[in-house]
Amino acid sequence: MKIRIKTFATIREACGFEEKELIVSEGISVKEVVQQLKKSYRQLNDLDGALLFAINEEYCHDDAALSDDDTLAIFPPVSGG
Amino acid sequence: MKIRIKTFATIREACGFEEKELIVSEGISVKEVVQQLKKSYRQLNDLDGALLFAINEEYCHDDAALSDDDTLAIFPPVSGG
Amino acid sequence: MKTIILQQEAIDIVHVIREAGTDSDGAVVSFIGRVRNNSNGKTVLHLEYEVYSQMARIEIQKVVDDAYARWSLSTCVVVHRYGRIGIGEASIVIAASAPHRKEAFQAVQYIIDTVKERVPIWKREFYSNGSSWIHGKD
Amino acid sequence: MKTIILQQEAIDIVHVIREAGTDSDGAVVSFIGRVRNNSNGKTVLHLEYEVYSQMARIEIQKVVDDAYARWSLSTCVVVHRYGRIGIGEASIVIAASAPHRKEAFQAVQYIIDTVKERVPIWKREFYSNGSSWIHGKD
Repeated sequence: MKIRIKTFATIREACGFEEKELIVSEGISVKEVVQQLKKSYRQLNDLDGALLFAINEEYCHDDAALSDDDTLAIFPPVSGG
Repeated sequence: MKIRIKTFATIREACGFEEKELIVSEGISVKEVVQQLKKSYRQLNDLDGALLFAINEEYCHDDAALSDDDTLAIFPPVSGG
Repeated sequence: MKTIILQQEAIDIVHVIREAGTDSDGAVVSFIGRVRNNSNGKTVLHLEYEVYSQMARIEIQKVVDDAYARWSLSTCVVVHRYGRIGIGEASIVIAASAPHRKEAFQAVQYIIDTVKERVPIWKREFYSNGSSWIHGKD
Repeated sequence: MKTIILQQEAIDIVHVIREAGTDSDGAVVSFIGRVRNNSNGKTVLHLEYEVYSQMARIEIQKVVDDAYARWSLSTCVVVHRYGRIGIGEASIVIAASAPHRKEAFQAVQYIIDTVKERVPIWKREFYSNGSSWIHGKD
């Protein structure tokens, strides 16, 4: 199945892309996607601090399962306001 | 000695004056001035709720003693803001 | 910078809020007290505030000084209007700035609470069939 | 009335505060978050905010909905700016009105605290010799 990855702030800089489509196996978890990304984007391993995740603009845990056509956003702790 | 009385809001309406000079005996207390005023301005007796006092723009208790040329303000609980 | 104003004219809210804040301030908190169209179930047409000007100015100054002693404020503006004030108009505007927001929030709340407790100003509500003085806190 | 805006242009603070308040409201409380000229001992030249727009809008809406559920607000406006923001400029403006002030104060504090916790926006500070991303609360 196909998912879309969006990255922001330090994660965007570590990955070098803002948005990317990925072909992944059915029912893959957020955590597994991140493990997969860490192989291609080594700088992701250096980022200290928790990563946050959202599927289709909704916060989720890293054990959440992805569905076809989902958008997974990966980003560092927020600092707006 | 001579003092100046200022009244506000319901007290002003009860007394019918905003400001008045009064000749009083040396060392008179606020409470005694009020007792004196209540004889001339009967409506003062009808006012429920606490009266507040200030001598020369500073809050005081009703046992405070007045000095010559003092300004005594008499008013109901405040409701600004 | 502390600014305290008592005035009969409408309050220029924009000006008050623009006055507050320096380049080292991360937060400006403001409070606008407005005249409501109802009070205790009655329809209010307008208000009138009577003020003991000399003393009110001194008392507001004390409240602002207290706030400065308790929180690290950079700027604080308090404008209280008196006389006749229409529905929806501001009777008081307070704006305070500080490096961090918590202090600005606490200071503005303290100032409005304390102004209502001790500044010699009295509110009279006007209805279609009369008026009444308001005594003490609302 | 709930208004939520994300924008790159400077925030028209006056407009935001004027939007808040109805004739039955006695209180309008506003918070202006400003860009400070210093942070952790460093001189800041300007900031840049990156935003996940679609999600940020949803999250701010949730925060405002929560505030409405907890306090009886009449109006609430939240404007968050993103992109490059200069010293002294507003990054966020929140204004809420309610019949009584306590609710308006609590709601605005809740909204700014919660926006800072969960709305996907990231701040980058620029100094004369570089920049750094800020993670988490300040």
